[in-house]
Amino acid sequence: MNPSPFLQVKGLTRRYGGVAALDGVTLDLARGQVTGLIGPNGAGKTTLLNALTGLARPESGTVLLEGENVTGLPAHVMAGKGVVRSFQIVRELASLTVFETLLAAPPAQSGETVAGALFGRRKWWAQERANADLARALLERVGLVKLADQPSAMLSGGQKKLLEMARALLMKPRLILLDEPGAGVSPPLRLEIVRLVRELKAEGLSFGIVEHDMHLVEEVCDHVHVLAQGRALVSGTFAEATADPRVVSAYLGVAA
Amino acid sequence: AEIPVGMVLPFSGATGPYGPDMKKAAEMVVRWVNDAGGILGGRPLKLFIEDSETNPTVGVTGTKKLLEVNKVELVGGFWGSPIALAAKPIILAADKVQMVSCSANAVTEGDTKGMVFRFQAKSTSWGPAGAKVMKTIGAKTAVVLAQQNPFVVAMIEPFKAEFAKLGGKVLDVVMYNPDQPSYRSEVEKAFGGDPDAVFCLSLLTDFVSIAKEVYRGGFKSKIVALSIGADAEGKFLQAVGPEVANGIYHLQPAPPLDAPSYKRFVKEMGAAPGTVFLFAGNAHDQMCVTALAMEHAKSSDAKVWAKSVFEVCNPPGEEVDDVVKGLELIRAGKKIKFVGAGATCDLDARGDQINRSFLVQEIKGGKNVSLGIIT
Amino acid sequence: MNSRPCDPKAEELSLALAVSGLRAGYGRGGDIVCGIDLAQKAESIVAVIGPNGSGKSSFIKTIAGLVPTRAGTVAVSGRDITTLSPARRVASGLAYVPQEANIFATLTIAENLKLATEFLRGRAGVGPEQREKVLDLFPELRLRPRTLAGNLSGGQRQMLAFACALLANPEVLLLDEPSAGLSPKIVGETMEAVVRVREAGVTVLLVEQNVAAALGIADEVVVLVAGRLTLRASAADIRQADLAGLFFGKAA
Amino acid sequence: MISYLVTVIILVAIAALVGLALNLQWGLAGLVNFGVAGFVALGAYTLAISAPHVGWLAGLALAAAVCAGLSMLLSLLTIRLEENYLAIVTIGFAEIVRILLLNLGDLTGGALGIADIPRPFAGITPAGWGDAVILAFALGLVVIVFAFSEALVRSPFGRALRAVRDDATAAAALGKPVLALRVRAFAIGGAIMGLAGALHAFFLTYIDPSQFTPIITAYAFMAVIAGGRGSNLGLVLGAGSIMLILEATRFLKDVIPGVDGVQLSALRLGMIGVGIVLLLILRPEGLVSEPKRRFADFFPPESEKA
Amino acid sequence: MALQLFLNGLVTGLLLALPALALTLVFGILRFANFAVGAFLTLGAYAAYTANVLLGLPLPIAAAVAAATVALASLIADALVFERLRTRGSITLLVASMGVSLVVENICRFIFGNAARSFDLAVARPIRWNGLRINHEQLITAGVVVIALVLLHLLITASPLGRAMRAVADNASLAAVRGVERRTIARITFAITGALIGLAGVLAGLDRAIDPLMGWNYQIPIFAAAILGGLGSPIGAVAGALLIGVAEEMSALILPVSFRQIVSFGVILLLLLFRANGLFGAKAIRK
Ligand SMILES: Nc1ncnc2c1ncn2[C@@H]1O[C@H](COP(=O)(O)OP(=O)(O)OP(=O)(O)O)[C@@H](O)[C@H]1O
Ligand SMILES: Nc1ncnc2c1ncn2[C@@H]1O[C@H](COP(=O)(O)OP(=O)(O)OP(=O)(O)O)[C@@H](O)[C@H]1O
Ligand SMILES: CC(C)C[C@H](N)C(=O)O
Ligand SMILES: [Mg+2]
Ligand SMILES: [Mg+2]
Repeated sequence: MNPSPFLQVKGLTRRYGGVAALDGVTLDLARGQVTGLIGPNGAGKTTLLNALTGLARPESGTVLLEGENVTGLPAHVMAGKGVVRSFQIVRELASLTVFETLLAAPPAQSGETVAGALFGRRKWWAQERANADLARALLERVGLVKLADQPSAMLSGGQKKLLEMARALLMKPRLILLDEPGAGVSPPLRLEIVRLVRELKAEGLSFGIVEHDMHLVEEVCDHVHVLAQGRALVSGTFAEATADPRVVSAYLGVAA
Repeated sequence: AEIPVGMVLPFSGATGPYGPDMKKAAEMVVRWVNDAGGILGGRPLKLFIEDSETNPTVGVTGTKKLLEVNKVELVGGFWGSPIALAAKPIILAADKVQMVSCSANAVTEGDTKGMVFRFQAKSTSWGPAGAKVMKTIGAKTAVVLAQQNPFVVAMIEPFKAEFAKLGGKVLDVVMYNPDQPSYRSEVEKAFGGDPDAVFCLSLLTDFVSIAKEVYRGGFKSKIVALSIGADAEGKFLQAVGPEVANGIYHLQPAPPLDAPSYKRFVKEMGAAPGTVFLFAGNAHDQMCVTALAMEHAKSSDAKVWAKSVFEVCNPPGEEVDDVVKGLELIRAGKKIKFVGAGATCDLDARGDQINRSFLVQEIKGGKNVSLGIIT
Repeated sequence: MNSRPCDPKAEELSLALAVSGLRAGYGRGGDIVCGIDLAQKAESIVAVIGPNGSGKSSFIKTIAGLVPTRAGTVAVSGRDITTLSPARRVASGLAYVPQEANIFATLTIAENLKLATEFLRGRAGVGPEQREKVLDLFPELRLRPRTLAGNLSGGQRQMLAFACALLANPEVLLLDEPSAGLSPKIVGETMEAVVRVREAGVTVLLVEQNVAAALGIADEVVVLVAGRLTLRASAADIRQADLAGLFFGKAA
Repeated sequence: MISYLVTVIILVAIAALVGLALNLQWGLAGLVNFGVAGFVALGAYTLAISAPHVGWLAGLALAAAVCAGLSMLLSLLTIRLEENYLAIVTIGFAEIVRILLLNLGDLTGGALGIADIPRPFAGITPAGWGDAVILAFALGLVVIVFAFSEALVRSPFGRALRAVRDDATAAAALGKPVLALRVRAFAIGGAIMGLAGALHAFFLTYIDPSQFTPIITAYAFMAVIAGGRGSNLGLVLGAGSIMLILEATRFLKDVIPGVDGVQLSALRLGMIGVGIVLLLILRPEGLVSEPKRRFADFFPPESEKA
Repeated sequence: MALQLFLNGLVTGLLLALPALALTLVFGILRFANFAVGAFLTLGAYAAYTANVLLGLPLPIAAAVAAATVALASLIADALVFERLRTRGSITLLVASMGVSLVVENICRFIFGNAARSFDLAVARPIRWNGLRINHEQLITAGVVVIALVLLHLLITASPLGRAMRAVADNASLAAVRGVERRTIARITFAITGALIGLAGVLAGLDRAIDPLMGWNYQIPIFAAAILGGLGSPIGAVAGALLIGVAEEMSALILPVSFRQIVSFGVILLLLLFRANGLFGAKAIRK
C-alpha cells in the first residue's frame, strides 16, 4: 500500500545533556508523498531534521536514503544528495539580497569554483540567467518581488520565512524538509504554500513537514508521524493520528 | 641659498630613547655654523629630521622624503643598523652621502661608492673589548645574555674568541627577542648557573627590566653591560635607582673625555659634567664633518664633497675640534684633521672609524666611576 | 473608522493605550508605519492582523520604543510615553514580547526570569506572588532552571518570553505573534492565558498570523496593510470576512 | 619629489595588494586574518632566499606558492574557530614567523636580514630607473590581482563565500562546501600576500624581521574597513587614504613649532590614530559598498513597472 | 630550577591576568576585542608614576589614581569612539581600538618622552624559601589579582549587574525592554575594565621599566591569555594567563628562550583544535 520509503530512520538517538532530544526514533518518509511530523514543543522534531540534514550528529541509529546509509554525513553532502531543508528559526544570509539568496541556492553552479568563476564566465552566466528566471517566478508567488534587492536582514519575520522556503525549493531537491513553514506567515500566503507543496508533489518531490498548524497539515499531508519525547508515538493518516487519545491529550489539547 | 641636510633618527619604537640627544647635538652644530656665517661663502645649513620609528620601512620613506622633497645632500643619523641597511641603496642611488651611528659591519660593506661613513665602532670591535673587561674584573666564566638584534649578534663571536684567548670560558649564550613584557626566564637561565659574570648585550628598556630582575633574584654574578643599556646618558640610573645599579660594569666607545672640546660639548648639551655621550657625540661629528667637507670641496654636491671627508678627518693636518675654527682654517687654505666629540674621526678607506677605544665604567653609589680605557 | 465617544476626557482616562498619528521607519528609509491612530480601552484585547511585511512588528516595536518615532504620540493610561526610553516604558507599565530573538539565549531560564523584573525599580505588583502566578501558567519552565535558554525548542522559547513579559505586571502587554511555533495545545493554553491576563486587568495588543486563534479571544481586530490601518471591527464581524480580500487592500 | 611620490605609490601598491588579499579572506569569506604581517614576511623571505638561485620570476611564484600552502594548512587547522579566536591564532602565526625569521639565522640572516635582493629586469634597467621599473611592476601586479579579485567577487564563487560569511550553517544547508570554500579563499589570499611581500623585498632590496611588524596587519584592516568591506575598488581607495594619512603627517609635523623631536613624533603618530578613527566614524559604509547582483541586471524594464 | 621556573611562570601569568580579565570583560559584554588595553596599561603606569614620583604620593594612592585615570580615559574613548561605532561589527571596533591605542600611547610619549622610568620604591631582595625565591612585588601582584578575580567573578555570575551585562551582550534591544539600558552598562563596563587595566599598569611598572611601549609588549600575551581561557570568561582569562606564563617559562627547560613565544602559541593552537572556544568559553548558541 505504502510506496517504497524514500528515507528510513532507524533508532536515531541524540542527547543534549540530560535531555534525550531523539530517543530511538524510527520512521519512514515515503517517496513522492508529503509526510507530516507533528508533536508537542520539544518533542525533537527540529532535532530530527537537524540529524537528517547533517547539522546534528546522531549518537546511534541509522538513516537510509533510498537504501544508502547516509547517517552523519555533513550538511552540504546531504544537500548535494537532494535532501534540503528550511529552518524554524530563520537563518537568513543577512548581507545577501533576497534575489542573491535565491541565485545562490541552485546546486552545481559552475561559477562556484575558482576556475569556473574565472574562465567559465559564459557558462555560469547562462546558468545564472536560467536561475534568475526560476527565482523570479518564485518571488512572485511568495510576494517578495518588490523586495528583491533588499538585504535579507531587513525583511519582516514572515518574509524571511517565505524566503527561506523559496531558497530551499530552488535547490532542485528530491526530499524537502520544512520546519514550520506556516508559522508567522499570513493566511493567504499559507494557502499559497499549500498550493506550492501540492504542485511540487505532483512533480514527484517528497516532503517532510514539521508544522503546528493543523489545517495546513491536514491539507497537505498524506501521512503523519507524531513525535513525543524523542520517539515516534503514532503514525497514520492525519485523521488516524489526530484521533489517537494520547495525541489529543499531549498535543492537540481539548480545545482543538 | 640654504644647504639642506637631513637625519633619520629614532623618536619612537624600541630605540626611541636615543633619538632626542642626537637631534639636539646636530641642531647645535648647525646653529654654530650658521651663527658663524654659514659655509661656502655665507650659505646656511638647513637641517631636516625624520622619525624612523625604529622601523626600516618607515626609515626608507623618511629617507625618500628627505632626498626628494627636501633635496638633502646628507642623510645622517641612523641609530639602528637595519634602518641604515634599508636606506643605503636609496641614498647611494641618489648619489648622496650617508653617515651612520650604527655598528653592523654590513653597513659599509659592498659597493658604497665611497659615500657611506660610519661614526661608530664596528660590532666586531665591541666584543673583544667586553672580553678584556671580564679579564679586568677577574671573571673566569661568563654567560652571554644578548638581545637578538643585528649589532649584538655580531659582537658575540669576537667576544668568545677574545675571552678564550684570555683564558676565560663562556658557559652559555642566551639569546632573547626584543619587546617582551618581561625577561624573567632569560635572567634565570643566564644567572642561574652562577657564572662569574654575565655579559649583558641589551638596550635601555630591556636592561632596566633585566637589572631589576637580577637584583630581585639575588643573583651573585657580576654584570658587564653595554653602556647603551647601563648608562644611556644617565637614563638607566634614573630609571632603576642606585641600589639596583650598584656594581654594574659597562663599556662603550670612548669619546675624548678630557679634551676641552668634549667638555664644552657636554656643557652645551646641558648635561652634567662627566656625562658620557655616545650617539649625540656621533651626530655632532657627522654634522661637523659634513660642513667641513663641503667647505673643503668648495661644493655642496655630495659626489664632490664625499671625497673631502677623508681630507678633513684623517691626518696629516692641524688638529681642530671646533667646527667654526675648522672652517676658518680651511678657508685659510690650511690642512686640518678634525677631532670630534664622539671620536677622533679617523676613517679607513671603507669609511669606518678606526682607532676607537672603549671606556669602562662601574656604577658605584649611584655614580659612574671610570675604570679606564681599553684599546 | 472608530466611533468617537462624546466625552473625550472620560474616554482618555479609560483608554489604556492611545496611539495617534504614529510614524516610524528604519534608518534613512521611508516610513514603514505611516500614520497610525489606535485607541484601546482598558482590559480589552485588540488583535492586529495583516499581510507579511505590512509593518505590524514595526508598529508594535515603535510603541515599545525600539524603533524611533518620527511623528505622533503614544500614551499609556493617559501618560504620554512618546519620549521615554524602552526601559522607562516598561516601568510605566508597557511590556513587550518580540517576534524574533525574544529571550536571552546565553542566559539560563532562571536568569531570564530574574532579569525580567530586577531592573524595574518601583513597579507595583512585581514580586514573588506574581512570579508564582506566572510560572503556574507555564509549569515547564520550572523543570530546568539552569538550562541555557538558547537550547530550548522553538515553542519553549515562546513560553519563556511570554512569561518574562508577564512578570513585569504590565498594564499594557504587546505581543508579537505569541502563538508562532507553539503546539495547538499550547496555543490554546496561551490564548487562555492571554484571556486570564486580561481578566487580571491587563490590556493586550496582539499581532497574530494565526488569525483563527486571535479571533477566538480578541474583542476587536484591526487590519494593517502597508503601514496603515485599513479596518477596525469587532472580532465577530471579521470571523465571517474573506481574509484575502482584507489583506490585499479591499478595505471596508 | 617625483621619486618620493613613486616610493609612496609603490607602498600604496603593496598595501593595496595586502588589502585585496585581506578583502578576499575577511571581506568576502569572513575569515579574520590577523597574521597578515607574517604572510607578507614569508613572501618576502621566500623570494629573497630563492631568487638568487632560481631567478626573480620563479622566486615570485615560489613566494606565492609557499604562502598559499601555509595559508591552506593554517586554515585547515583553524577553520572551526569563531572570528576572534581565529584572530589570535593568526596573530600567533605571524609571531611564530617573526621569531623563526629572527632565530633561524643560517637561513634568514637572523636579525641582520638579507641584503642585495635582485630586482626584476635589473640587468636591462637603465641607471636611475630602478624605482620606475618597480613601480610599473607593482602597478601591473595590482591591476592583475585587482581584475582577478573582481572576477571572483562578482562571480557565484564570491556569492557563495559571502553566504558562508553570513551564516556558515545555513550555507552548508544550502549545499555549499563550507570548508572547501574557506580554505580556497584563505589560500588565494595567502598567495596574494606572498606576492605583496615579494614586491616589498624587490623594492627595498634589503629585508629584516623588524620590517614585518603587526602594524602592517593593522593598516591592511584599516584599508579594508575604510574602503568598504567587500569592495575591491573601495579597498584600493582605502589603502590610498591610509598611506595619505601616514605620509601627509610627515609634512604637517614640519610646520608645527615649539615641540621637540619626540613630541613631534608623538604628535604625528597620534594624528595617524585620530585619522583612522575619524575615517571609520565619518565613512560608515566605507568609501565604496560591496558589489551586488541586482534584480534589474536580469529583468530591467518589467521589474521597474511591477 | 624547574620549580623556580614554574613559580616565575605563575608570576608572569599573574601580571597578564588583570589586563586579560579586562579584555575578556569588554569582549564578553560589548563584543569586541579591545586592542587599546596595552596602551591603557601604559597610561596607568604613567598615571601612577606621576602621582608617585612627581607628586610624591605613596604607591597605594598612586595605584588608585592610576585606576581612576584609566577608567576615565576608557569612558572618554567610549564616548568619542566606541559608542559611535557600536553598530558596526566587532572587527571595525577592533580596528578603531588600534587607532585609540596609537593616540593613547603617543599622549604618554608626548608628555613623558621615551626614556625608561620606575616608581619611587626600592626594589627588594627576594624572600628565600626552600631554595625558591619570591619577592614582595610578586606577592602583592598575586593578592591583587586574586581579589580582582573573585570580585569580578561574583559580579558577573551572581549579581544583578552581571546578569544585566550578560543580557546586554546577548541582545541589547531585548535588554532595553527589560529595563536595562545598554549605554549605562557599556559605561559601567568601561569604568570597571579601565580600573583593572590601570591597576595592571601599576603592577607591570613595578615589575619592569615604564616606557611608552610597555603596553604594546604585553598586548599579544594578553590576547593570547584571554583567548586561551575563552573570551568572555573571567576565570578563563586568569587560567589562560597562568597557563601561558607557566608554559613559556617552563619551556626554557627544553628550548632556547628565544623560542619561547612559539610555545604559548603552540599551546593555544593545540587547545583550540580540541576546544574551539578556549578553556572556559561558552559555546556560541544559535539555532
Ligand atoms: N543544542 C541543544 N542543547 C541542549 N538541548 C537541546 C538542544 N537542541 C535541542 N535541545 C532540547 O531537545 C529537545 C527537542 O528540541 P527540538 O528543538 O527538536 O524540539 P521541537 O520538536 O522542534 O519543538 P518545537 O515544536 O517547540 O520547535 C528540547 O527539550 C530542547 O530543549
Ligand atoms: N531592520 C529593518 N531595517 C529596514 N527595513 C526593515 C527592518 N525590519 C523590517 N523592515 C521592513 O519593514 C517592513 C515591515 O516589517 P515588519 O517586520 O514590521 O512586518 P510585519 O507586518 O511584522 O510582517 P510579518 O507578519 O512577516 O512579521 C518590511 O517591508 C521590512 O522589509
Ligand atoms: C650599540 C650601537 C652602536 C648599535 C647600533 N646602534 C646598531 O644598531 O648597529
Ligand atoms: Mg522545532
Ligand atoms: Mg512581524
